[in-house]
Amino acid sequence: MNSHQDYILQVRGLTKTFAGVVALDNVQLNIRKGEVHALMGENGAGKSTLMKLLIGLLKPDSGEISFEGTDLTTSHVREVMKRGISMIHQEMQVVPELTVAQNIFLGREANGKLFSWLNDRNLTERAGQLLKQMGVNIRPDSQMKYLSVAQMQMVEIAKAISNNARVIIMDEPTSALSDKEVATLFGLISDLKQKGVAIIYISHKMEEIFTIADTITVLRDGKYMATKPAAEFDIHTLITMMVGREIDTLFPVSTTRPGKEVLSVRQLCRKGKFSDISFDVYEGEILGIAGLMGAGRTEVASAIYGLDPADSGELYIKGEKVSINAPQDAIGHGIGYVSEDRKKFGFIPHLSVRENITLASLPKYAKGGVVQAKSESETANVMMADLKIKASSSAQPVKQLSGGNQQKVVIGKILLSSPSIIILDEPTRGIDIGAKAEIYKLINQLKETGTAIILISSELPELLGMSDRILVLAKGHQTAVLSAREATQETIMHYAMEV
Amino acid sequence: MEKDSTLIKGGDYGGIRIRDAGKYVLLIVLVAICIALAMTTPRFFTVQNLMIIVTQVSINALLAFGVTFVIITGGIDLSIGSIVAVTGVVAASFAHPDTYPVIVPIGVGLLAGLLFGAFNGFVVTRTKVPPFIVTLGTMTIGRGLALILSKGRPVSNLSDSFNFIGGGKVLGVPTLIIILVVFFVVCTVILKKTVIGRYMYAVGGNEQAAKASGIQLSTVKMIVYTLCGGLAALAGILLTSRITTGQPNAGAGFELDAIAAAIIGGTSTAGGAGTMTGTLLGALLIGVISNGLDLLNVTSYYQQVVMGIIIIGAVVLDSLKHTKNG
Amino acid sequence: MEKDSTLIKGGDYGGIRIRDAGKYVLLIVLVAICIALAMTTPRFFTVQNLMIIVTQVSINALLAFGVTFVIITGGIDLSIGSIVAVTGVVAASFAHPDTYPVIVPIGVGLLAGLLFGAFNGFVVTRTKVPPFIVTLGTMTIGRGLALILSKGRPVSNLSDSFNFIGGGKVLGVPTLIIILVVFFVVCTVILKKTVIGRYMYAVGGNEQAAKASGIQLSTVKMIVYTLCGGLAALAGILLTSRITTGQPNAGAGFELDAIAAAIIGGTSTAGGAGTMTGTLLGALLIGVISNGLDLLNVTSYYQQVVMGIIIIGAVVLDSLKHTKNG
Amino acid sequence: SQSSTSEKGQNSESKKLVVGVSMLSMQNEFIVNVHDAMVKKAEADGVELITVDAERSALKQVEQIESFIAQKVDAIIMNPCEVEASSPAVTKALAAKIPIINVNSETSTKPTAFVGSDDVESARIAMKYIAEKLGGKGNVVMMHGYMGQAAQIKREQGAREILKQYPNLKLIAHQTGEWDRAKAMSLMENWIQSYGGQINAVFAQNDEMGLGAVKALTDAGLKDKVIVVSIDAIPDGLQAVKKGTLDATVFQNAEQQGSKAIETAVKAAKGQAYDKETLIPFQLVTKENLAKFLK
Ligand SMILES: Nc1ncnc2c1ncn2[C@@H]1O[C@H](COP(=O)(O)OP(=O)(O)OP(=O)(O)O)[C@@H](O)[C@H]1O
Ligand SMILES: Nc1ncnc2c1ncn2[C@@H]1O[C@H](COP(=O)(O)OP(=O)(O)OP(=O)(O)O)[C@@H](O)[C@H]1O
Ligand SMILES: [Mg+2]
Ligand SMILES: [Mg+2]
Repeated sequence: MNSHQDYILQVRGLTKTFAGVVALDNVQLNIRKGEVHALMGENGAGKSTLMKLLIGLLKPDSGEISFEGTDLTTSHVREVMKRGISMIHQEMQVVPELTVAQNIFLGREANGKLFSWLNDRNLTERAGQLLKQMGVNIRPDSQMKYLSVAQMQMVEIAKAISNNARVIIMDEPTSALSDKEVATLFGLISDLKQKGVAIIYISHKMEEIFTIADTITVLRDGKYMATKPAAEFDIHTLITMMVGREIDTLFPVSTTRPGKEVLSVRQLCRKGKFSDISFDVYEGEILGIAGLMGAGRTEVASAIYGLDPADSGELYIKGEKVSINAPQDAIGHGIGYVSEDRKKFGFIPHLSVRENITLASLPKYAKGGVVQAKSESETANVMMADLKIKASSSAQPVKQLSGGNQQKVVIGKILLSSPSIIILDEPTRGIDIGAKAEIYKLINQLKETGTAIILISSELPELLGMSDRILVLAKGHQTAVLSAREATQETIMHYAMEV
Repeated sequence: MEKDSTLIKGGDYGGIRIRDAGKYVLLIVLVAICIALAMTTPRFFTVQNLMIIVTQVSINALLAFGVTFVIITGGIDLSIGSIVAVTGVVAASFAHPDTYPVIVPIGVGLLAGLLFGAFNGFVVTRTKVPPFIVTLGTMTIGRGLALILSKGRPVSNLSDSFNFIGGGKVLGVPTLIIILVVFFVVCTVILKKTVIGRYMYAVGGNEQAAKASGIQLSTVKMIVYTLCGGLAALAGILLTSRITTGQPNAGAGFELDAIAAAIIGGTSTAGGAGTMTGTLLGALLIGVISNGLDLLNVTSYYQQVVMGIIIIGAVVLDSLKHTKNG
Repeated sequence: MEKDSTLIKGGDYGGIRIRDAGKYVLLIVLVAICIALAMTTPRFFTVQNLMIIVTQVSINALLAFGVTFVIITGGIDLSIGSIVAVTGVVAASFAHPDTYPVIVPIGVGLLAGLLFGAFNGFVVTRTKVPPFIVTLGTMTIGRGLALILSKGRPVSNLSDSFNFIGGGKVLGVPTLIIILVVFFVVCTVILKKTVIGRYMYAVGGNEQAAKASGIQLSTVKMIVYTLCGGLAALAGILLTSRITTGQPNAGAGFELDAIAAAIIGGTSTAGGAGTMTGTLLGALLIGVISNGLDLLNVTSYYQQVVMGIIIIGAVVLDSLKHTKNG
Repeated sequence: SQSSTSEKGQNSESKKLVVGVSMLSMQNEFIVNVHDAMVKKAEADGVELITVDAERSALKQVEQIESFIAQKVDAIIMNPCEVEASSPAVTKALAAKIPIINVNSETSTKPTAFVGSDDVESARIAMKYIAEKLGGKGNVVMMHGYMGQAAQIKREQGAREILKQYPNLKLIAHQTGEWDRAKAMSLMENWIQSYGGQINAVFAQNDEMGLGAVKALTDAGLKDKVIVVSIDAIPDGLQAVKKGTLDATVFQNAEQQGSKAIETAVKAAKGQAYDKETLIPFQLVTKENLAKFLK
């Protein structure tokens, strides 16, 4: 097809095992200059592992990596980055105590010479320019820990592109972004392409792939499947190759009609975050919440759940006024919450899949304070099977799972606590298309059993496909509540941009 | 569908858990050291000597059990040595012959320890002061209290029944060994089999996520520090009984030994991981080395050097296994 | 546009940095305690007494500076007390009158401390043994070494020029104060103004992120432990000079005081946060309380109780501020 | 500093003498006893005491003396932590023209006056007793205090002097028990394992350790066969001698050391004549002469 000289980065016969689990098995990858090369595969297919091998964070068992003719197989990250590869990590790699600018240039201050002076003013200035060029409105001097997940993601992007790399790996860069920022990123990507920079792009959002990818490589269960120009794929063939079976309908049809009012939110306020939020959710209903990054959706959700209680306003559950000051209050009132930040609020890394899944409902599987191992284990196994969680066993620590599978564990935990109200904040973040269909099916099942559901998502198709009504937030204010009929991408965007 | 189900290979009971695999290496190291000692000196491998080792280890092990709970939740307790002193002095004050029945000094001593621990827990949960500082503070306070209560003098002349608790034998087995075994089982059960035990791992593994799962952080921490105080009190009472006197300066430095036992045994200083078996092995390792060095009559200066090297070496060996796991 | 920017609080450009705000509260607490003492006893607020306090604080502060580096990277160093002893003994052995010029004991002592620290760093970076265990091990080893080198006896009869380093005065100001100020500035500059200082924060704040940014974790840690060893050596030499003898049992327990100073000063036990100013204030707080209690003639048993309460109290006050910031 | 002088002038109108006292460790019973005697004597003499605890740290002690000097006390009593390391304190006090009295143990720099006994002598007495009891022949083990501390060094020195005189008295093991009863008990248990019946006598450098050894030997049923001797004559030790479990201890007169120290300090402060050296002899305590030590 092409001569070897075209390839800027070549991977041959790469194999990597973790404690006996084969994550990658004899994988190849060839990247051309100036192309956007999508790497596709289910959760746990080995995409992130492959990328970590490329950047030098992991060492392969066998195989080789060559970049612009030099062998990088056993090189340290520092060397790899110096040579011109940079990476946006799936799990964000930020230092919370440092500022945005300090994070962006981390490892490259004064060329990384250990014993030279820092010039923070200069770093801040450069970071400010960079962010401005990118069209991102984040102060370079604010501490990283005060940023939202989406903002951190933008900083990570800034960090990767500021390296003047010739290959940029983007491992699910948009999982926390809403459409506006995705558009910004795509603009950046096309500029980079112009400059001959190659992008390795990983995402579970199919539309994105068909928008920007030039070439697609598919992995399945750690094995290389195929590499073809994007034009030769359509969504069905791609999914079939990834999953090994067909997925017909993504969004299931629901026939349930909303029942009685379950949760009422009245005039919920928190200074500087959101104000005057009022809405109701009914039994068997999915209320979508739409908004741009920083609109305050997550803040509203965590206020309802008591993670970060509101300053004022009222909550009613089944008509009764309740006060929720901590998550255990919310859980007591039958509310479940899947956070957008799974690493921070979602799971306990050292604990096993089983222990994480049962964590929020443990007393149910205990007698006199003693956990009944058998019933706990059985329940966890059923949930693992239902959600198709890929793990070596239910005893595998969650920290060893792929990102998407971690997300499934978090969802499984909340499902198991059988809440009557469930708040899902970006629930399919980083989840592959097959599993997404499963999760939508589960959400629908919950709905059918009368659970009231609040679905926060930055993916408009998901919101439109699932919701009965959609609440739109803009800069902390509620701008509309749209019925399924009224809601379209355009109307939602219209209200989301409203001031 | 059948492809999917192979991904889930059964439950985990019955098998060796990944998290626990570490302790087997430590066990091997411990056994290896024992064999080496048995080959060097015939006096090592006798029932009597092994019993003495376990007896000597028991007080450190009880303290280490308590501190294991605390470290698993991501905390630390430096005050346990002082709790030993306070509870020892308190118990001894009620243990003079012909005053109270032996249950009184035990009860009062335990109560003092539980209260002390609860106070640690209270300050840790009600304020944002790091546990290191809270318990360093109460360590100093506790030492002062022990000295004030005893006026700086040992409290001696204790009843025989009190002295039996930590110094007696039942069917030829020292009471200390029996108590150690009982509390090892109790602590293991709490940690591994109960809801609160699971919550300890959760809180130490990811405090935010534990909170979001509806776990009341302050309750878990209160329980953990109180438990640790209670075990330290038990250690204090047993020590007092064993040496037949309540010493205001007893237990100084015990916290470091106990924390060392827990960490050698695989308890993660960052919280979220650890087992009682590991901690027991850690305590036994320290005890065996110390006994062995005495038996071999190694000069005291060199004892310290050898002790330090062996402890680091044991943990190095133990950690090699983890390296393979990536 | 302008609306968004208001959402992100906590800018630090030119203003007070959130991370550093803590030390102001601590400063206020410290000043308040000083005023209270000055009002209670006329002997407190004299130039001479204040100079004595700073002199007394200096050795702990130097150790605390070193351990602040280590804790910021997420580590811990328990061996500093033993390094004080080893380097003190080593330096003293070369400091007898009419043998070597005074630079030799200083150089050899510092070298010993740097090597000791480098050894800590080596074990921490080459193995997966937690720093707590590594440095607990080397603490024991170091103590043994100090005893072996000195044969268990103080090394005395030191030259006047050597004794001047830590015991003399320059223009009426004790050398210890001058050295303290110099090293406070040096350590602050290293931490705040150099690349390696930035890397310390990064490694402690998020080791994975630091690694992913191409920072060589092992290099940073090696430097940090070596630096800590060097500062401990300096403290050891100054101590030896001040008490005019190299004591094999010097420095026992110093590690806890130094760590306490760092943590009171706002260094996070989890790593990633801390300042030298905070540490200095922490050390001064301990020093002022200790001096004040002596001046007020508080009985030694009660001193410990009061000391513990004030330290916890000071950090409680300090932490209230953080609560407000959410 | 001028203003502080005038303040002091006002203070001294009461004419009450102020004596600064720095004690080795207030966690040590014997030291507490010395201090109690000082307090009693000071009350009787109308002297104000400022007591501080050096917690076994020579550095801390030096600092405390500096502080006393800054406070311009009339006299200082120091119970030195170390022979050498506490010496700068003496130098500084003398330079500030404040009389400094060492109590209980010495420093290499000569103070204004010394009240106490020679630690080396106490160990000689103890070891001599063992030698005589064993007829100059047998196996001895020795328990040290904290290694490197003045008391440990001196007591070891005294013991070894006597051992040299008895070539058939063999020191088969020596190890630190860190002045602590529990540690000593464990150590003795381990020694019993390695030497079993070979040990004829134990010399512990303080009573706490001696009592720990006694407990271990009693538990092992060996007490009848092994002599245990220690130093300090603390109440527990005397009780043990009474019971016959501890064979002998060496009495150091805390009360006299304390009161004589105050007496000397007061005289020195007032510029009266005082004894440069007050040596208070040690006495061996055995069952025979026990009565006069029991209060
Ligand atoms: N440190 C580890 N120890 C054990 N297994 C691991 C470890 N890291 C990854 N794995 C396993 O390797 C496999 C591949 O994981 P990887 O993260 O590469 O998947 P992925 O394709 O990026 O998935 P996702 O789309 O969910 O991010 C998974 O089965 C995962 O459980
Ligand atoms: N601790 C904090 N300190 C300062 N600002 C914060 C803090 N937490 C969140 N914010 C800011 O509050 C705003 C609202 O955040 P929130 O996460 O609720 O937005 P959202 O609508 O859920 O959007 P997204 O999740 O897509 O970012 C964000 O701009 C965020 O930067
Ligand atoms: Mg991935
Ligand atoms: Mg959000």
